[in-house]
Amino acid sequence: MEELTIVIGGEQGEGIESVGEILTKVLSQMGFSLYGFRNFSSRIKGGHSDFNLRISSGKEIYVNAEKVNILVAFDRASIDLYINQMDKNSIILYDSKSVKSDNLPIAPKGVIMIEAPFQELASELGSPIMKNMVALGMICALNNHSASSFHKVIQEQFLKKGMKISQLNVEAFEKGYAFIKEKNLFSIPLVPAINSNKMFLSGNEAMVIGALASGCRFMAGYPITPASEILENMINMMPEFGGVVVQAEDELSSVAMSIGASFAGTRSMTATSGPGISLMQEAIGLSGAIEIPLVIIDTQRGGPSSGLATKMEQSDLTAMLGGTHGEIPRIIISPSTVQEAIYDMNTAFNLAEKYQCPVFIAADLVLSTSKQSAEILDPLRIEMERGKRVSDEELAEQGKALYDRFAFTDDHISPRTIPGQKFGTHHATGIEHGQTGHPTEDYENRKKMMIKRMKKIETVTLGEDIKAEGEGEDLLLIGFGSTYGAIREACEAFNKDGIKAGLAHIRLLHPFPADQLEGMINKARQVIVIENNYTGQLADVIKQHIPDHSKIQKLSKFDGRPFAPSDIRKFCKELV
Amino acid sequence: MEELTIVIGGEQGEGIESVGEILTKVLSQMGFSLYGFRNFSSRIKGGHSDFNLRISSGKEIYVNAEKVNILVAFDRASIDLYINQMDKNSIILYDSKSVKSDNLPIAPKGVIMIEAPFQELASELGSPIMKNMVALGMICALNNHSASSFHKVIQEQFLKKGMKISQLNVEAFEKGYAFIKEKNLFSIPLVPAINSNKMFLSGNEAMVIGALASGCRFMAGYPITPASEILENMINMMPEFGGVVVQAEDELSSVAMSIGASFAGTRSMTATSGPGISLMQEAIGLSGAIEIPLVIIDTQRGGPSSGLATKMEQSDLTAMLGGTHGEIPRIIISPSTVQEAIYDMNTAFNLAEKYQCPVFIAADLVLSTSKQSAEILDPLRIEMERGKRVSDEELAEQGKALYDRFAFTDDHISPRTIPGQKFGTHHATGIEHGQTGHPTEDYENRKKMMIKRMKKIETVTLGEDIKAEGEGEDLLLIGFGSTYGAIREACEAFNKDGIKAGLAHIRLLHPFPADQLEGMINKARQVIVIENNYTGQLADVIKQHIPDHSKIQKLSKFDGRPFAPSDIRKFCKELV
Amino acid sequence: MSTLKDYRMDIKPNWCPGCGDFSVLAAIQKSAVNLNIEPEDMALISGIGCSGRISGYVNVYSMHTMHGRALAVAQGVKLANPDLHVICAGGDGDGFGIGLNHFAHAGRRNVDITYIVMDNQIYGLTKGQMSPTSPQGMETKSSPGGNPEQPINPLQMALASGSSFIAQAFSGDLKQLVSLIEQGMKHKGFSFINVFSPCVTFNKILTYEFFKKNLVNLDEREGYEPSNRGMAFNIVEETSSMFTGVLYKNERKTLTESQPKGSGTDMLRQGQFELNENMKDKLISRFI
Amino acid sequence: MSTLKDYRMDIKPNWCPGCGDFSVLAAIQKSAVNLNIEPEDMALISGIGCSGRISGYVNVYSMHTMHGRALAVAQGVKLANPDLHVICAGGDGDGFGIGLNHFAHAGRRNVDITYIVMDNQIYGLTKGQMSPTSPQGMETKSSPGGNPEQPINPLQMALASGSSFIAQAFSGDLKQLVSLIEQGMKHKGFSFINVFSPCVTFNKILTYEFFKKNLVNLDEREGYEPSNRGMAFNIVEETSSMFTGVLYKNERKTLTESQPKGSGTDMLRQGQFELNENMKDKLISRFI
Ligand SMILES: Cc1ncc(C[n+]2csc(CCOP(=O)(O)OP(=O)(O)O)c2C)c(N)n1
Ligand SMILES: Cc1ncc(C[n+]2csc(CCOP(=O)(O)OP(=O)(O)O)c2C)c(N)n1
Ligand code: SF4
Ligand code: SF4
Ligand SMILES: [Mg+2]
Ligand SMILES: [Mg+2]
Repeated sequence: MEELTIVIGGEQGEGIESVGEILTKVLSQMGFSLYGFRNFSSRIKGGHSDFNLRISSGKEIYVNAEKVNILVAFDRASIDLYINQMDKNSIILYDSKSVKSDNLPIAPKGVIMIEAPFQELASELGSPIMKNMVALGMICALNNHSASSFHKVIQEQFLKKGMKISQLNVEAFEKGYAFIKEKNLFSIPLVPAINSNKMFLSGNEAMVIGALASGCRFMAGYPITPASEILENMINMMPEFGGVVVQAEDELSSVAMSIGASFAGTRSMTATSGPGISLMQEAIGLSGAIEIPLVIIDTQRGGPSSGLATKMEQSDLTAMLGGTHGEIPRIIISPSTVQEAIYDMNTAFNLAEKYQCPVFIAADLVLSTSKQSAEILDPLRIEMERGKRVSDEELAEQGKALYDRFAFTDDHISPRTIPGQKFGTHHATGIEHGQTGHPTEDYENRKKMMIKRMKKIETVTLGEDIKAEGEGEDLLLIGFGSTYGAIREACEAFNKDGIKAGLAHIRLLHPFPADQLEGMINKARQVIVIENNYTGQLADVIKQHIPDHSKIQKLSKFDGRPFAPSDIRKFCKELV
Repeated sequence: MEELTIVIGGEQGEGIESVGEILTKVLSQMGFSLYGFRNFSSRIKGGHSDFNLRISSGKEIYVNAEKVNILVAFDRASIDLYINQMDKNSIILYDSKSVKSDNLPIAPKGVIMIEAPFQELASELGSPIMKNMVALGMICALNNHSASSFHKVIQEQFLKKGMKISQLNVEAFEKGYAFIKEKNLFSIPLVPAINSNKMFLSGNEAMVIGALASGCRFMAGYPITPASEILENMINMMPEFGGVVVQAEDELSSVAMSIGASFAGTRSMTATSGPGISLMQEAIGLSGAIEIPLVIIDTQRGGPSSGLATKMEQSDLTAMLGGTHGEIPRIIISPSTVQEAIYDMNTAFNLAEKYQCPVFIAADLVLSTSKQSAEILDPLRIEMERGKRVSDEELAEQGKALYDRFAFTDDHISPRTIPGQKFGTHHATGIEHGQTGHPTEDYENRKKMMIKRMKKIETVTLGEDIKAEGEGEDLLLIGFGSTYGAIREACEAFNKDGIKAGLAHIRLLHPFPADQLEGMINKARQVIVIENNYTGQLADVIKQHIPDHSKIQKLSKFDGRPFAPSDIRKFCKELV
Repeated sequence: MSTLKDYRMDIKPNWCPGCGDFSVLAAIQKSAVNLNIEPEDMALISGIGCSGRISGYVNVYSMHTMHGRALAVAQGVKLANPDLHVICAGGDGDGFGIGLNHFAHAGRRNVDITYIVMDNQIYGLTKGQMSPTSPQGMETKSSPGGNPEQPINPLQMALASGSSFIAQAFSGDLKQLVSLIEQGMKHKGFSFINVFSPCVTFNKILTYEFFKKNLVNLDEREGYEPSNRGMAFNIVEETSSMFTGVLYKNERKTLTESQPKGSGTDMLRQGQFELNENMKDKLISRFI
Repeated sequence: MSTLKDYRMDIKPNWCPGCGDFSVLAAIQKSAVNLNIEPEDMALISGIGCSGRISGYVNVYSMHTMHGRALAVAQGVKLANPDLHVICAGGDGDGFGIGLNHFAHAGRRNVDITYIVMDNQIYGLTKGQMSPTSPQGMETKSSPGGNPEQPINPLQMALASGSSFIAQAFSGDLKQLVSLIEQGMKHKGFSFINVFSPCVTFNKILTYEFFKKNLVNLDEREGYEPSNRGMAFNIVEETSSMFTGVLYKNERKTLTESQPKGSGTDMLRQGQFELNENMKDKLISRFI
């Protein structure tokens, strides 16, 4: 097969994570493209959890498949949850100990359901918790992978627990492997991968390496699902890069600290989710008013209020666009894949310093927490543009007491000085101010300063502000963020059916690339804006910018689950 | 004359306030319609300040005039600021002591400039600070008012300082009066008023009496210009109404306290301006999510950040509309006159309890701080609709352990119980919840709850959601808030010129009365949205709702000053 | 007469087995019964965290609010209806991290509510980051090299900011916990009870065993006078906060009692909202 | 060698004549000169209020931030560039009302900055409402019947939350004010100086005269040892906070010093941002 999907499910704490880690590491090294998503129940401990891994030999994938080929069930919930998603010619392996075989649902046609002695075989080695490695062995055998490539990785994984345990785990793996090979009942071999070695990481991890690679040397954050991982990874990795990370007392503080660090000349950021964005609104306004770079990651989750903290939503767009009082320049970038997330961080830091304003990374829960394959970080793609600065020499030449930090210029951007630079001292205030930064209520100055701040960002571009694919004469599908994977696959399916579908995925949400999109919309017969929220926030933004928008339809999903390609196909079919 | 404008200017602390109070009290009692605006410099003490009072015998007025008929100048700045606004046949009286008469600007044609012995005459009575009463006497004489109607009010005003001082002030007034009568050089008599006794008060004061009249018995607030007056007036007046007002430690607390009080069953509110709205965003989301009534006044001022705290702007619309993370129901009402502000508070409390959601009063600095004539409070116009409640008897009958506080109903509104009611206990959480209020992640429930919350407000109406005047075939002028006065007068001027102009002033900003407005826009040849902000926030909202909005143009003013009718006329003339 | 049954409900807490918060839940229910409060006369307001979930497990009027803002909400509830018995509850992050400001101001205002913090020295709900009470050097998910910060001392903070009743309890001693909550609720004014409530999942340092070994009981200490602020401050130093019992207690006017004449009185209780002519005159007199 | 002239600028403060904040402005400038700091090496971060305007009147790198958040901004500045001398300044409302949480956490974190509060016991900029340090009973624009709340005690709060240098000064005594600011700036760690800085326009109770009459000078008090937390707490009680001088002082590791190895060191200082192969390997090793 060219691709397949494996799900491993059980109670939290049954070692599902390790199976996932080893499996994905080996497959990554083999060059497969992967997409993995971990489903949690909201309980801290206990409760069902599963890892859904899609594996592709060639094609890049950005969404889970809707059909499952191999289900490993350590608990009954796994079967109930996935039985209706089993592909024809698929297999369910359920644990003979922990899943009672009477009273099981009847397997759909073509689905083989096998009682598997995960725990039994592990117990034979003295430790039932090694059932996860038994399961890994079975998976490996079912896919016809060579067992040897797994040995090394298993050993590495358990080395910290000692040689003996490490070896036992390899044995457990072998037992599972042999079980399938002996039975010889079934196999789902994968076509060898055509790509070379890749990274496999979550969006959150991608943003961390993107930030550190781009010279981010300060972060202040406050834990919040699903952004905590960013803070934790930064704390873990920052010491090697010489910077500082602070867990602040709240988001009011974390964003303010980040602004302070940025004022001091460091590349700095903060990361949060829904409630944190609400609390940061005042400081976001300050950053805009005093023209200090600031990078803010919002890993959007289910709202409003505490909402659905562990579920998917894209409902903070209006908050990012206009949540602070008054009006400021700001930039909003939306990565749609893990790969993009890395380099978007680089763009974000460059734009923040170039345009001296807050830059949002509008991530979402699925992008942040799903793991995807990505090209290995390429230092050549990391650029450092630190914006308009003034050298110490130039300053010495000017030798003025008060530096014109907010000077009016042709491109509306004023050169910055950094604390420590002689003759660069200046005042920065959120009150309306003149060119030296000192407060003034002069009407003409106010007008000019507002225009300066608001106009400067009009030239912002990511290069590719809209990711366009397909023709889109019949149907144009518009979205942003992690829905890209589902939209792309829906699009491909339409094209197969002879419908000229295309997609326009918005990468730069603000300033909005209206002209470009208008052309695409005008060409299309039907236009659907697809979003994980209730009101259709992106659609409303588009409507502001497109003078005749009667054609635009909204497809909203707000039950906490991401879009599947079939959601989109179903909606469009009902239209046509 | 049918109307005229008087400006009294000087250093802060020169008694301008008392002149204004006495003058407006007497004129109000005479039935004149008034509009007064106090201009401050941003200094705490000292600096120029003036009171600009427009007086009309018949027509209601909602904006300052652009021409001045009588200028009383205690300082030189008053002359410099107003000389170019003097009407033909107008008079400037400047103090012979404090304004040097050499080096004065040359009066425009038709403007009489007189050195007036304000201070001198007052000094004759032993106290130069009474110069303000001398000036009042002169104004009174110039207008041919009978002096006697002023005596009583002056006496009342100064009674707290003792009989003697009170009498001296009357004498000072008489001296001023006599000075003009003796000179007999000029008079600007006003046509007697046709209306009966009115109130004269600021928008802030109007909102306070509206709130108290509507049964608001709790407020928590935090001082901020220009909303502090609301808090202060509530603190002053609340004891007589038995409620409680708290000055909280910050806006995070003030809004949260208000939510708590509302949960306890009291009508409660908070009031703030720009930065406070930013800080309240998280709690606003909670109020929406747990369906607790909440009234929030935003007296918009110049943004962003600390911005122009004492200047006019209408730039918090996007923050009110979408500033909290996630999506909630909310209602936004925009009073455009002081009179409306009173009853809009009543509507706000009724809608908040009926729809169980946050209701914003989108006021602005000019509405909040200008003083206007208004009909005397009419108790018959105050309604009390406390929304869906359950009686103790009904509860006893149901006798359930867990009350279905968030029950699904036909109109999406669930009956509320109040702490203290037996069998009404329930849980309210910002996490997504089921009908009893307890958290659940069930997908179907989530969908239904979102729909319930978001759909319930679709039926909201103020009765008059858009205030429409004039025909508007040639030109439709759209605005919100205090710009009404300027737009109306521009409209009238257009009509006089034979242009069929009309206005559509949006009173209900959310949910947006799109259908009604679309009809009006379709009928008009040109449409201009007039706002005190940079981006055209209302225009952008309209564009979302009107499928073909190519016709819409934006007229923005963001230098901190309110619109004058001539701003609008000038802009439109350039268009035509 | 209310019974424990009235306060219970059919919902299973989603806490980990062994979590200290179970005791606090039981203690609140028991105290309310002991004090003979009817469930409908009680409001339980909580913050966000594992601990914050507690308000969903007691059958009273309950509200699960925002991270750090529960005390502000609770003050609003009490001031608007002084007849209600108001308990506020939350975690150490909720109360001493993001919410510390409201803690200090509620204390000095002396609003008559009882504030119970389930102090597990960790962020439980977000899975194990350090909290403002995590000891210096403690390894957590967000301090893999050891917490670089000195912790906050909630008891001294409460003293400094003017709380009129301050106590500390331990989830492992239900009897004292119930007694302290009862005392707190009976106290007229702001009462604060810090409860060592172990997080068995993420805090492997400050465990039941640790507390059992280290806690001293102030209530049993001879000569300790919980009415002297200086003495209270010093005993916290001396015991390194490792004590249970009443640390400080001193009645003074509550905020409701010190309202201006007229405010917060019967008119508020009776919900007299309708506008009459007398009220109208009061409203307009200044403006005509 | 910097001189006073270097720190001054051509802008006239918009404070009322006689406002206590003028002294604080002069004292900051003087201290910086005395300590021989170059203007470009100093960052002055302020909050919002009359007092907050101070950052616009000193010719250094200055930032006038948000109401209540200046300390958070200042911590960010210092942590990002430990070579800068960072002063944070604001009012009593700014620091002890809306901003109290950051005050407590900056104190326990011991970030090496100097925090100066111009405590006039009133909200000056918003024209005279009560502040968290207004005495109980004081009549203000927002407490016409007298402040119903007990004020916060900033000194005890600072002690409780772990500030390592705590002092109090008076605008009417410039010499001591300068000396205390100097000591604060020299102190390694978080230093807090509360300055009684009368608001001549809105506070008619706590005036220059009042302070002159009531303040005692701790620096001159024999036997007072500013290194004992308990003693410090008690002296605040004893004097009803009416003292000037150093209340408490005790050096401990700053947050910069207790960072994990590698953090906040030369690499940060040298702004080594460019990505090299070594860094790249560190970044990707976990993901391949
Ligand atoms: C404004 C905001 N920031 C962050 C969060 C995420 N969050 C939820 S609970 C919590 C801390 C939990 O710790 P604690 O208060 O000690 O409670 P515990 O879970 O330990 O009982 C955090 C950071 C949030 N809900 N809201
Ligand atoms: C978030 C926010 N809320 C309210 C305000 C309004 N405000 C400005 S200064 C101030 C208080 C001033 O008092 P204080 O901090 O004591 O400073 P002072 O003016 O007395 O020096 C307030 C409430 C604001 N700017 N921002
Ligand atoms: S994570 Fe800790 S605090 Fe949360 S429920 Fe589990 S044991 Fe309790
Ligand atoms: S109002 Fe008070 S604090 Fe503000 S400048 Fe004037 S005297 Fe100073
Ligand atoms: Mg905790
Ligand atoms: Mg103050």
